[in-house]
Amino acid sequence: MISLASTILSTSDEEPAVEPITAVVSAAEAGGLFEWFWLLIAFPVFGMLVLLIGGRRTNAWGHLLGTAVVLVPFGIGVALLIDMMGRAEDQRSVVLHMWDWTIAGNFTADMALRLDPLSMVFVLLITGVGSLIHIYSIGYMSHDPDRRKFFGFLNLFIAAMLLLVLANNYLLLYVGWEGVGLASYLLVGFWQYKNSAAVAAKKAFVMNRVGDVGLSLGIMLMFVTFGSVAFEEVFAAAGEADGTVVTLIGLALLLAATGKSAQYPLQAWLLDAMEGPTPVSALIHAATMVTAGVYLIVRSNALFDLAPIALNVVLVVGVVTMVAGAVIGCANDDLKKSLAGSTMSQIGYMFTAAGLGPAGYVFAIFHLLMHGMFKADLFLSAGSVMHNMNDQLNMRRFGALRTVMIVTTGTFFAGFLGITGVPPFDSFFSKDDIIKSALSQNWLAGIATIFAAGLTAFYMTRQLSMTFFGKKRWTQDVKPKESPPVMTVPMIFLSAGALFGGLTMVYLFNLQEWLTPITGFTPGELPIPDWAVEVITIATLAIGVTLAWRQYATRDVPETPPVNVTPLTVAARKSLYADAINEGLFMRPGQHLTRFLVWFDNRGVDGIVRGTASGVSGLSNRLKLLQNGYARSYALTMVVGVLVIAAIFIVSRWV
Amino acid sequence: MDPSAYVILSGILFSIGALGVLLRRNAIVVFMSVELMLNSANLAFVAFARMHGNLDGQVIAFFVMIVAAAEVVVGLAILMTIFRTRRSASVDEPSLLRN
Amino acid sequence: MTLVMQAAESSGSTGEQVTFWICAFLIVTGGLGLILSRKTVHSALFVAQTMISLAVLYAANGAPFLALVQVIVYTGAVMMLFLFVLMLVGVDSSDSLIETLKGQRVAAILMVLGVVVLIVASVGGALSNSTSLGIAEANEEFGGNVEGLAHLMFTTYLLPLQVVAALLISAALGALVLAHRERIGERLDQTTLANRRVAAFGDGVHPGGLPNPGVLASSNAIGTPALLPDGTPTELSVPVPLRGKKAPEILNDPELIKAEQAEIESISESESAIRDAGLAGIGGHTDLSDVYPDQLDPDEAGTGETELPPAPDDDAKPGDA
Amino acid sequence: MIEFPEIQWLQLAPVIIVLIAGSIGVLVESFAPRTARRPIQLWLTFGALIASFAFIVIVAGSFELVVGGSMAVDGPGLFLQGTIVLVALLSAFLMMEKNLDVAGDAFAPRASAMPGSEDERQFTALRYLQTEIWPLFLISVGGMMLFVAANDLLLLFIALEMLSLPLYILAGMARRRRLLSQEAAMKYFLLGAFSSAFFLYGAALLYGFAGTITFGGIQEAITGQGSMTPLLIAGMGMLFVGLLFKVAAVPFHNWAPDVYQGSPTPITAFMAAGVKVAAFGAILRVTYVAIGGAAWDWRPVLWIIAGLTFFVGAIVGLAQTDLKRMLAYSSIAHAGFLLLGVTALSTEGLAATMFYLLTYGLSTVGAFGLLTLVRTETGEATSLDSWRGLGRTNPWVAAAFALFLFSFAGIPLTAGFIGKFAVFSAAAASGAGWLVVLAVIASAIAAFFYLRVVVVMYFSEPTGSGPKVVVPSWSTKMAVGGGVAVTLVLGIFPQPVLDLAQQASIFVQ
Repeated sequence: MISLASTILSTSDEEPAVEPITAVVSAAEAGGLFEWFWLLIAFPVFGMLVLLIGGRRTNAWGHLLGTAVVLVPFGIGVALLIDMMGRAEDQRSVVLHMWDWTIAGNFTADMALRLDPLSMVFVLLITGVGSLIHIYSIGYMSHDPDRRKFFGFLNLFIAAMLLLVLANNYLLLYVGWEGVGLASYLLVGFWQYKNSAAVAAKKAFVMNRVGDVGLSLGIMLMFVTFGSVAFEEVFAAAGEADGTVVTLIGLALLLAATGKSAQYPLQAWLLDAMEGPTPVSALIHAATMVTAGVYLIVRSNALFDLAPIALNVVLVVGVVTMVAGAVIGCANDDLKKSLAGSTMSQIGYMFTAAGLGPAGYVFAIFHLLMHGMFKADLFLSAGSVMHNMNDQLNMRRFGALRTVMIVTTGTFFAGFLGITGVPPFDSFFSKDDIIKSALSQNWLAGIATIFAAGLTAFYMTRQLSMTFFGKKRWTQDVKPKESPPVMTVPMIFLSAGALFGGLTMVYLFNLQEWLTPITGFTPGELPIPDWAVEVITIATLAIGVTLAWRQYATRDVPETPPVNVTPLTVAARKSLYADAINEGLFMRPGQHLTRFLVWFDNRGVDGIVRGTASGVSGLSNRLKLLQNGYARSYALTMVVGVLVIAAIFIVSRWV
Repeated sequence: MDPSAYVILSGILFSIGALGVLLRRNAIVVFMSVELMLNSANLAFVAFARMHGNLDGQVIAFFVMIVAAAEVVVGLAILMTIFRTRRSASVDEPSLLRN
Repeated sequence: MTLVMQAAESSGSTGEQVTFWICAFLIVTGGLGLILSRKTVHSALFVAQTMISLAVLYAANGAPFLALVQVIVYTGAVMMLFLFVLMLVGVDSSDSLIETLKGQRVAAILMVLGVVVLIVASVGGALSNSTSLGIAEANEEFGGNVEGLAHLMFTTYLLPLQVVAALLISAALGALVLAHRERIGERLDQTTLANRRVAAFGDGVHPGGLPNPGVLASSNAIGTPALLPDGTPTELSVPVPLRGKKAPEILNDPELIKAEQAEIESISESESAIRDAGLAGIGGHTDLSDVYPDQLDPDEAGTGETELPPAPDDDAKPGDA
Repeated sequence: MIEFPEIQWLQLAPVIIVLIAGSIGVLVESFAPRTARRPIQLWLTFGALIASFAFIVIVAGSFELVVGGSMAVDGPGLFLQGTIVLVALLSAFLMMEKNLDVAGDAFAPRASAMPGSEDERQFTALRYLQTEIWPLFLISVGGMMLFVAANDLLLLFIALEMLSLPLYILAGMARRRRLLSQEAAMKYFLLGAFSSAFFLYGAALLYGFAGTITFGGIQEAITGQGSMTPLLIAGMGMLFVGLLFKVAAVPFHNWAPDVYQGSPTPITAFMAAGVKVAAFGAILRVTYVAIGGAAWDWRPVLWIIAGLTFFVGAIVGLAQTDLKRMLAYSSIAHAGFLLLGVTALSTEGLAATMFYLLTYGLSTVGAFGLLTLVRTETGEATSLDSWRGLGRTNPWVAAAFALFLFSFAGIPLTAGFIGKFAVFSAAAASGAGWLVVLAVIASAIAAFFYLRVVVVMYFSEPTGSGPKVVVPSWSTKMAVGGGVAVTLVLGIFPQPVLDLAQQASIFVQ
């Protein structure tokens, strides 16, 4: 990794070929329609309150209200987009002040929302995909007695996520950040009666907390350094600050991002989070929340530009997760978990892009948007399969489903086209951009992106063929049929997005130009010709698809996983030993530290004292020391404290 | 006479009191040790009053006696309740509360 | 006292030196005695020694009022309180001087030595070349030590003087709460007890003391029954454990033994009846509602979960057997 | 001829009312019939507290030394007195609760009756209540109010004893688990008396240093200090022992978990909140007014103590399985954060610390109030296991407790977050940036054990049998509701109270 980092360092110093476009951070005041964009958040909040307070009284119509309060913001979002597109480039960022939040005498956090091209993209993604998933959930959750509660939590999630992307300062962003975390725990643990769901919710809870510590540390450091946490002020002041501090802030934000986006080393929770209902997996653990880390890094691009070390760490984290996630995706027999590995891998792509600095921020967001559509599509299709296969997820028990689930097969295939990057579908554009950008900045990262693209093609083909092609391997009791329209229609919409999203964003909308005022853009120079990159990429895809097709579609798939396999496959099946590593690396030392300190507080003082008194005596004597609660011991500690105070006085004065 | 002699004496007395608190298990002896510590502070107050030539120190010493008397009353009352329950005046005896 | 005062007036005199060193010796030995005595009461006496020596030093420092208060309040009141509690707890209670907390003793001595060093060093360092103004002038300002103190107490320290009242109130109240055992039910005076005993006599329980063994008999051994005025022996006079075991001449006849045993049974029953009557309300097993029915507040008594147990059976009449 | 000092009755009224009500309470105990005592005491207590608060509002803005300079009536003093009265009000609501325990309130029917004795059973059966707790409580409140306003070392010492003595007694009066309660009283008394001896000796040395015991006089002596500095240093050190003991700062914290666990829970709440507010008020006044000139000397001490305190509190708290003990360690950790605010030695630091005290105090009472609700036959069930799955069985209790825990953890939109943020930023501005970073790490560690409780409440299966939540009367609901309201409102709209604290943050010299 050191050689990789040094390579990056050496390349990033090169002169860019084209004049770079720098990011604009100043914003205009809200006006006209833009004064009302707080309604985006207000609607889902209202829905949530009605559903959660109303209780059972809302059973009859709760799901409809829950869906409506997301659909309406989507409409508002579209209207805002049209309005924004009509504006001049420097008028597109608007800030809406709500109230001043004085936190300490000299420090006021301006509680303001910010709508700019970057958050606009997210608003449309969240509300758009969100609406479709709400509609899908009406069908998917129709048998659940707590359906309105589910919708209440979903609305909470949408509101918090919108707050996260619309916040104008890190503090408000943090509120949204915690909010989506909360919603995620509630939804993953929604089926609490399943022990695995409760355990998974706990795991997500704890690992996310580790990340959140990073965010709160970053915010605190920002305030200490810049005296403010508002985006504009922080970015403006960052140039004058000490480089080390900015790097520390960058690393703290990265820690937060890895936690939320399931990147190494905080990735383990995502696979378990698949215990939640499938719409949740699609919305939170594929399309929106897990990408919040990418948003955080791209949003803080002004800081990361000043912290090359932090940026390189982002790149390394991204590349590692990209490859590792893909490997996990290749080996897992659980359809949803395989997709979750894929999600990690795709977000790894985004991190890789973001880690490239100004050359890649735009593409990170581009891929994020594309991923939101095709991955939601894939998850909903997977949910449709699961719904009709008695909640089974083992792909070795699927096969030949194309014969009974035509629409689902189609939508899954659309997602397949979108994710693998077959021209001219979604990933063809976004992944291609990332590969080129990576190659231009750092050939090692570039090759890794191409390799991961090949792996993507392999595991997606594997999923497709094991699920929908080949022979029937169903268990006795399942009788699969197509899902109702309330589920398939959203899937079809998302398929359209997966197929044509890329085309639209490149030729009709020009996302790159739309975002550059926020993210800046520095084009890189490719070491090899453009067409060569594309040919190599497509060739890699073809290899991946062919290998998988030969393995899983043309041959028989055993119903139990083969035992005699390569060590890599074993490792991949065990999620690359992530749990074991986590336990060894984090939990054990933490427990030991705690135990030690408890021991020290209770007995250590005595122990030291005893040592001086009678030297080393046997363990049997030590056991007697384990009893405490003696007031005289406490009094002794106090006298020790007196001496400690005296020592500090003496040291600080005369030394 | 040099006030420092009195203050040093008071310091020694204070430390003896502290030692009594740390070493003795009989609660009555421990309370008496605390009284000793308060008395040593009084001696310091009186000596310092003389050094500074004002009566403030003596007034404070007077108040300390009042407060100490009140404290003794409360302490002995608590001791009596515990003694009635456990038939023991040891400060080590009650150690049900601990980690 | 006057001598000491005079010594104080002439600051730096050898008289004060002597006083100081004698008292310092007494104070330190008193303190050490407190720590080292096995018997608590010895500790208390050593403390008294320290307190009185301190009073002398107060006087030497121009604080005669404090010296008196020290004697009156500390040695007179506080130490008496200590001794009083000591008597309650058991005057000859002695501590084992074996330390149970490992290392506590050594650590305590080391730490306290550290504290002594700190205090002595800081005091010595600070006061090595200080000048003492002397208390004489301040004492004379209002015509005397007591007047001076009074003046301060009622001007500068008026507020502390007032609020210390609340402190004393709370201390007294607190001690009462913990120590005062409230009586519930009627007071058990002699009249009540006598009436009760007489009432029990109506049920056949003997009201007076029992005759001693051996009275009027040939031997005063503890197992020999007393003789009644008519010359018959009464087993009542023999301690319960010995009854029926030692009565060689009189109780050889099996018929008599059988009759005697029946009597013994009735007697032991009547004795338990006496015990019940005597102990009722003091903490035996008799129920409250039975003894003091009028004390129960009907509003409060019946509502609780802790229902009163049913009344005991009064049927244990002694004469039944 | 003695000239009496002028007595500023109006400015003294908040304290005097409480103390006089306490004294009247003693008379009530002597003369009122037994059944009438409780209602009279309740009226007296609540009336006095409310009247006292009203007078605090009336005299707000006063800025003077009263009664010959012993006491200061100024912004910080009044703000903290107000806080203490509010804390006392909420605690009094908890103390008067009679519905939770089948046998009555949280206190022994007669503290003098031996645990387990026939006497005790009879008193319980007769439904006796120990109404003396109310005068004791009021005098303790009065002591706290004096503690934050005392302007010389003598009044400070008297106030210290005044707030402590009644608490020693009250700590030993729990109805359930009386042995533990008596033990808590014993330990608290023993160590408290020990620490106040240190405090007093420190005061003596400071008097030796300055020749006076008024805070202003000590400050003057510091600015013109001569060769007597060692006395000042030793005096400050020993004074700190007494004060840091009361706030349970490490290494003077050992008593807190034991005493908190053993005391009757309403008293624990009052102790954890009230004593902390009062002691920090005193620490603030002493450090700002009396020894501010020697800040160069004592700041490192408080920095290191603060660091030790929040780390030990947070880390040892992780290992606790009893909620009362856990909250005790939490309160230790909070003492560390508050000490950080003290070291700021600026207007911002003062305002931030006072705001923190207000929010911490009120939410602590609420949190302890909730602990009284989960019970078994034999009393409160405070082990973590007893709270399993409470989110499902008793959503309101669980939600309120989660809110308090979030506030303690410093999660945004709760008052705890604002307080922590204000304190940290003030400390950072005063040059303790490195310590603030450590404090953030410590609060992250502490967040784990708070959130563990949340996880247990929401993600664990409820135990079928075992502890149940008892429905309390309105008074506990008031206490908990008050805590919840403050935690939420000050989390979202802290502005007015922050402004108030800011305005109030000047000490009269």
